Amino acid sequence: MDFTINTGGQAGQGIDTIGDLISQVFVKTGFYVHVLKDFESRIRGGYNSNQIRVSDSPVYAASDKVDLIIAMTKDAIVEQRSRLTEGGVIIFDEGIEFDELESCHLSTPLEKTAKEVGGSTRMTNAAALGAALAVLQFPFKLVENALTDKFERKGKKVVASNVAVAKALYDLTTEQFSGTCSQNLSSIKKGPSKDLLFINGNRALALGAMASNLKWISAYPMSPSTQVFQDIVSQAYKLNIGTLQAEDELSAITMGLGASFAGARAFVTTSGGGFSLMVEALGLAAITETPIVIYNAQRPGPATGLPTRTEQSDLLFMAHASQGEFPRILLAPKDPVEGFEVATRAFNLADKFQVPVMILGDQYYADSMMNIPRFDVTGVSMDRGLIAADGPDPEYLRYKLTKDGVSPRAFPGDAGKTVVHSGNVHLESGHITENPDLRNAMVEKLMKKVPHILKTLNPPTIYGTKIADITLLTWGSTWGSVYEAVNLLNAEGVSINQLHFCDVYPLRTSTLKTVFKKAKKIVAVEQNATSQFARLVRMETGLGVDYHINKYDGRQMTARWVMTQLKEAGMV
Amino acid sequence: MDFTINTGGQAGQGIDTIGDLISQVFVKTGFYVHVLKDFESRIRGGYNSNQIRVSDSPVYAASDKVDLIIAMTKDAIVEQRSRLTEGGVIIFDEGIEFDELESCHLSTPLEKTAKEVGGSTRMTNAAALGAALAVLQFPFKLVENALTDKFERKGKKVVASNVAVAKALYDLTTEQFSGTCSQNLSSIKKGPSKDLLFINGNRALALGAMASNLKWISAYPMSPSTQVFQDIVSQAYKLNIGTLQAEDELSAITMGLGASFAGARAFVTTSGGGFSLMVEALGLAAITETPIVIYNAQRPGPATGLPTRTEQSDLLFMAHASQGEFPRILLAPKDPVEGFEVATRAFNLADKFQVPVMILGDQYYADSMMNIPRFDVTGVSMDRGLIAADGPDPEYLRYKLTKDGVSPRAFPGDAGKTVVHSGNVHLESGHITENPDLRNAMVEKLMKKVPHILKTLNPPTIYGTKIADITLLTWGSTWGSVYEAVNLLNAEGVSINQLHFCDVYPLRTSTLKTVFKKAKKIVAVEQNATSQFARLVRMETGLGVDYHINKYDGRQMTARWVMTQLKEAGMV
Amino acid sequence: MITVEELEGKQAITWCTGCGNFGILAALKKAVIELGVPRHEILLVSGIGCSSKAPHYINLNMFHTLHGRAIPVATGAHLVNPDLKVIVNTGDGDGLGEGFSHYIHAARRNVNLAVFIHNNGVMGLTKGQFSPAAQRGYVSNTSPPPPGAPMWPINPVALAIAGGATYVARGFSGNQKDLVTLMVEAVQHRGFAVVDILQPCVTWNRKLTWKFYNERAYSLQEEGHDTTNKMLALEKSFEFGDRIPVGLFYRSELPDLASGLALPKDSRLRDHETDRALLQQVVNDLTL
Amino acid sequence: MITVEELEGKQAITWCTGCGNFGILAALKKAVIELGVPRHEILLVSGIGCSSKAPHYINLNMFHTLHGRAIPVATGAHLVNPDLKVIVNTGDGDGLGEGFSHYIHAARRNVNLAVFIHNNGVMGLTKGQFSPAAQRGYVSNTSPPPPGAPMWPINPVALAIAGGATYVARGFSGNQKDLVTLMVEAVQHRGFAVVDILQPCVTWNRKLTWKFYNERAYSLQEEGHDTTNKMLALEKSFEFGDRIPVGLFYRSELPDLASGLALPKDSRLRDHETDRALLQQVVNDLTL
Ligand SMILES: Cc1ncc(C[n+]2csc(CCOP(=O)(O)OP(=O)(O)O)c2C)c(N)n1
Ligand SMILES: Cc1ncc(C[n+]2csc(CCOP(=O)(O)OP(=O)(O)O)c2C)c(N)n1
Ligand code: SF4
Ligand code: SF4
Ligand SMILES: [Mg+2]
Ligand SMILES: [Mg+2]
Repeated sequence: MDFTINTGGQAGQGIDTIGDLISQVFVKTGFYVHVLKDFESRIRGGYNSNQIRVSDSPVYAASDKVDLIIAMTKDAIVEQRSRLTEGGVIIFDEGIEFDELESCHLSTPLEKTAKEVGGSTRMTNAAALGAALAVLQFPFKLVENALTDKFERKGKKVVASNVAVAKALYDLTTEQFSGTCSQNLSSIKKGPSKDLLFINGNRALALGAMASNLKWISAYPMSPSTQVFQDIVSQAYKLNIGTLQAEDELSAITMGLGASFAGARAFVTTSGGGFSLMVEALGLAAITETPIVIYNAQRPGPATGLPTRTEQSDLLFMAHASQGEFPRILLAPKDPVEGFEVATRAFNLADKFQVPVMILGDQYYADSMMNIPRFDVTGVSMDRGLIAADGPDPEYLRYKLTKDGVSPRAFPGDAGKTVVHSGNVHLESGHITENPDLRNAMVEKLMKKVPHILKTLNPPTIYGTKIADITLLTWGSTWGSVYEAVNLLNAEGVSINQLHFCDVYPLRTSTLKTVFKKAKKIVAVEQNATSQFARLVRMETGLGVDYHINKYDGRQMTARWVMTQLKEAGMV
Repeated sequence: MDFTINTGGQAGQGIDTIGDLISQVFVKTGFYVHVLKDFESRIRGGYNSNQIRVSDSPVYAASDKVDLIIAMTKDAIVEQRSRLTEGGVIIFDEGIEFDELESCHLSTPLEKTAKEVGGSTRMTNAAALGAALAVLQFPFKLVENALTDKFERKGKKVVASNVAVAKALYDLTTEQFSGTCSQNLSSIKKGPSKDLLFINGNRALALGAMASNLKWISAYPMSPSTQVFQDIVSQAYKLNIGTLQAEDELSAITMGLGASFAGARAFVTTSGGGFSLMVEALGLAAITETPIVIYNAQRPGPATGLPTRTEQSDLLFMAHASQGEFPRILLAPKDPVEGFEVATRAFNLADKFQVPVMILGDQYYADSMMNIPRFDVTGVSMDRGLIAADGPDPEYLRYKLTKDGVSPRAFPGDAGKTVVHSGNVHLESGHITENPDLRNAMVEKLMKKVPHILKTLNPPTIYGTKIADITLLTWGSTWGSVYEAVNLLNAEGVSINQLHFCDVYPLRTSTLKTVFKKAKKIVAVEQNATSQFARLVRMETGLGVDYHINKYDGRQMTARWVMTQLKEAGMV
Repeated sequence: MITVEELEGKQAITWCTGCGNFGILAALKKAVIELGVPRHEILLVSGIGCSSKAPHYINLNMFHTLHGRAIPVATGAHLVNPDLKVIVNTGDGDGLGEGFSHYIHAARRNVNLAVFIHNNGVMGLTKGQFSPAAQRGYVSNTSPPPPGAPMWPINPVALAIAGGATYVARGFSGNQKDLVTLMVEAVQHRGFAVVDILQPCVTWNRKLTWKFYNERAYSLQEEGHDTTNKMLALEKSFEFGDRIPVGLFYRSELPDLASGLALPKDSRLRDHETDRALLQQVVNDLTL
Repeated sequence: MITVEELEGKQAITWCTGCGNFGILAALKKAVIELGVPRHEILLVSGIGCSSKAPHYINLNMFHTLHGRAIPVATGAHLVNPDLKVIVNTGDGDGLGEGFSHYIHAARRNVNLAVFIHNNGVMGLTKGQFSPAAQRGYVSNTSPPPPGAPMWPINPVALAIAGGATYVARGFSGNQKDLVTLMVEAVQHRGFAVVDILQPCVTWNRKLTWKFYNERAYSLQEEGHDTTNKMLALEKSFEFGDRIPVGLFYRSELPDLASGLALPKDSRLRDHETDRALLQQVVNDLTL
């Protein structure tokens, strides 16, 4: 079983609420659910949708087919109709003027019932839920449970009204709907799986950061990153975390550096435009060896671009950002599971090597949701790296030259030590120097860290057979779609596998070199226009790929889209 | 004849004035002169020097030997002594406590004479000049001319006093100096060569920009770029140029974009840290297709680094700066001659392709001086690119989709047209769209420009024989040292040449590929730690170099240094 | 004269129903008509935010720039073509947060711009976080209770006056007539002119509502406020409680920035050609 | 108590002979001694400029950051360890130009910092260009005559008061005694404290000289100025001619930023460990 529901309408019509309710019903009955959020950069109106894919086996990406459309506006029909599968159904409010009715269409009084039965058009969500689940012949009890969970906090009355509205539509639909949906879930058996988190990439990062004993976050709101900051702010009082909305990104990151300098693990979150404003401070972090973790939830650029859409187009920028030369680490989690793990690694790496660590997400990674195993935060281990021994040390040198380039940290406030940081080239003490030999020594100090970093980073993963005729090269959030494409193609008998990177910079190259040697064709699949990762690979290894697949319209690629590209190119 | 004078002392002691005076004397007598400026990031004190290399054939770089040291402080002796050639001379004020006197040392009353004869210690410069030229047995008349030129504006009395001071020291030295300098210029023959400019890279850029009808510059001071802004400001009233010192670099570049949008050729000048702050606006220039020329006078980073030193370490940063993907042009002039030409090309390229054009200089390029043929500004041609036809056009589309991606520009204020720029993804009209097909079209519009740009850019130049065993790969300001090294090695019978790039991005690759194929060994020589240009080459072509020579102590490499590196590596 | 039809925006409005931006847009259209200058001589420059979308909804030259950078972009355009009437549409997040430094530096330079702050006390477009102009204690996603926003709001009127702006006013989206007047005056004023516009955000801001302002706003002009008295203007600028003054706080006449730059006297930089012969002389003077 | 010897800087001073920064450094040393807190509990944070080198010349914890960013770096450090006395050394280019926005936002947040502006009216380290605090008409390499600097100077005192700072003073490098007092008070004050310090730059600034200030500076306190009156303080802040007021302009007591954040009550963020069991509950609550 693998089917997709799309619920669409205007921003402000509660599309997310319907999406949440429907998702919850399926998550709670033990299905695997993947939700894609598609919305415009506006607060009300326009066309937004939630695409909910449900399956009895794990799903890792969005679909490009829809089995059930729940439309709150005409746009929501028009935009999705071409994707409707045979046997698919469209449910929409009777208020929508839409003349081309077909048997699979269900025009029904969502708003009217909400008002009449529930007393408020705000319950149109519940009505839509009732109608949808009736079409799917899903037991009503489950609808009731979902509504109870969702509205419990608002009191029994709210729950009751919502259930009543849903029931009314459920019954009405059961009675009236003449078509049959391709999906019939009347005999659903799965039990509740209490232990799955239903979560998006942003939230996974926030939890990972908090599990890593993050004690400071300063940020300036920017889609699609803002939720990470908001999630942490919402727990700040419970967990005692310093959080501050800064006046701009220049301030956000430099506050973070001050916080880190003073001893706290610090995090700043932003998107590409905000990261652009952080570039100078990135260099300050580097030369002062102040650990910092930066999250860039990428979106299509340049400049304001498409604020609520997705792209992987800041990789080379982040790998080279800021004047001068210094080590840095770039990690690009493939999904929320990896996001949590990446966050915890990021803070450890930053402290261990005293370098900036950057996490590259994107709007798809950030906003799309899936159910995954519950995180165990108590199991997260913390490595604060080299800390100077306690006690007075009048000779303490913040930038002591060591074999591996890492010097013991002390913090201002440590009794008996004076801690000196400077963004100028400095002596071991931290004070300014212009001496050429010391300049050389300090450059080499920074660069020495790279081989150690490389050893600590994870190698890429090969998905599918170790050796295949075609290897798809991927990184970050496109993993899911490509992974599914590989599986589907394997099922078709194609010899194809996937070489996927989470740890993208500095680049571990040995697996890569082996795979490049063995595969007949390497195809880079990226959600950008210029194949940035393939370019990075060539910069690092001289190895080129044979073919490029690029998507840059701001909408995440699907498995079918990837397959179509490969087929059209005659690759498979 | 090829000899070098080093005049050193504290900042504020008029080291630059002595340097200027000495250089002038030689320039005026028709010699080729190259001056290297070496100074600390402070206003008074410390140790600064001018290294003046004089030759009867053209010189393109600094030397690492010194024939005559004029020291105003003890540091100025200590710092240079190891470079003194056999037969070299050190002149210093008798006030300096220095015990290890040798016959080549001339301790003489510079300050005292200045005060007694000229009435002010400020004339110590003239005294030093007199002493130096006496050691070189240079006709005194020439000293007199130089002082007259320099102080003419301050009145006859000042000239006379300076001449008197110089004469006193000249005579005293002629009388007292027991050593003999390796250089004897008593029978100098060269006539005055009135038509040479004695100029540094910054000034060449300023002149090139003004010759290109630059009408707007906004900048925020930052070493080593500031002179370009100051030079243009100093001519603003004469030439009617809009100039404004902004409150920061974010403002400087966005003012420039406003100016360009309104129809003026606009320029912004900065160094790496300031460029970091301009990164977001670079993307705005790109997506709104607003032409802009940006100069980054590089210095060693990261962060504040070494503010008054040199490095070529912002190349990959600038090639990838800002979120998203877009075309841009990077030009790195090798010297003031090329700097003037690059400036004029930069403005034409920016207008023609409606893209940001960036000029990469560095402190060495910016500050070091040489005499070069006089610029002919009247010969500079201006190409403002595609401009919309005059007259009303209510249907005017700023971003009309065209075959080559370039759309006709109009400016706000043009009667009968409405001009709409937006940093969001836009329609042809300039208004916002989130439509995926239009997004694709607009990305492709930008990317289409690249092949046309590439055709317009200059290919690299091969210096030396077309084919050689060893090819040194260089870009920008390291040209001169490497060029001289190649010549010297050729003279030693080594088969070596130089493949040099001024137009560094996008990268023209055909010559490069040929050379890489033919040479036995390719050696990248760069003034940075990570061989950024070699990395860029590998990213673009997959071709790697065989050996890397890197200097990153903030001091420009010399020909001898390059040769030593090659020899130590067993390459030659 | 420009007609309302000519100003009809080329883009469908994306604001929420009931948003205070509609009143500002309506007033802007009226002001543009009242100004009586040709349509092509007006330029709107905006940053990023709900407010900064305004230029798309009125058919005029426009540059929708980056978050916080409208003022410097406007400055560059103005100086290159001083014939343009340059208007900045900015939000409180945009102009008083991300771009605040530019605001004060433009004020002290007395750049001839009219800056309209769509002040709704929130970052609307990013979903309602507290903005620099949010009241202390304001509850939002990034300022949860307790204590809500743990800081005082920025005061754009007081800071503009202290910064050197030469026309400083407050308007209210709900008071069209006065708002139009202030807009027209601000554009006509030679120098840096600010209109801080109270603009209810009906979606996010439950405090600074239509009702809130309707109950509190009063006209400075009706109370005979002396707009030439800087100290009085400053005093009034701190009044923001049961009574909120609206109208012109302060105005003075001082040289603007353009008058201190090397702009051509008889033409505009955009059309000016550098005299190459003069420049050649500069070059020649550099030869020794 | 800290001794002068302990404060002896580890780096040779690079300022020009006669520079006003010497007086500020001397006063800072005295103030630090007078404060009577352990040496390791003091932190100096600076931007970039001649002035911003000051922390290298006194033996204390320090962070020499980027041009314009001293205040946010200081803010982060302070909130993570509120036991530190955090002092910012900034120049007028650094703090009032590149970093001006942070200045006002820190003021309205009432961050518990002491900000010392080494105000010399020029950008010293980059060779004397006019700075935001330069007087109108000031001649420099980037403001040649006529007309010199074509804009009015920024007023850090007026803007700090209008911005919400709770301790706003002006000191003079030439008046050690009062400067030390103001510094000590600024550090001890809980909230955002500013001391705008008149600092002659003997190399570049031929207008704002020792003589200029010696002839004009007078003490507010000696004239019995009421430091609780905001309007009076503002009025005084605009006085900058034949007479230049020095001393404390304005002081008030208001909650500082730290008191409004979720900082641990009994420890400092730097030492605090998140209760993982509590966090696990947050995670568990997310399971359905
Ligand atoms: C550099 C940068 N940072 C953050 C953002 C995200 N962003 C877009 S609009 C906005 C806030 C807008 O607030 P305001 O100016 O008050 O406008 P409003 O929507 O309230 O009218 C922010 C933070 C951005 N676009 N660019
Ligand atoms: C981003 C950036 N822009 C410009 C500079 C160059 N810069 C260094 S110091 C300085 C001005 C300093 O002026 P001020 O703060 O007044 O310090 P002063 O030297 O006068 O004490 C500038 C512009 C820089 N370091 N970083
Ligand atoms: S979110 Fe607020 S400011 Fe934005 S359009 Fe809606 S009501 Fe207006
Ligand atoms: S340049 Fe001015 S501010 Fe800088 S050290 Fe010298 S006198 Fe002081
Ligand atoms: Mg707002
Ligand atoms: Mg200064």
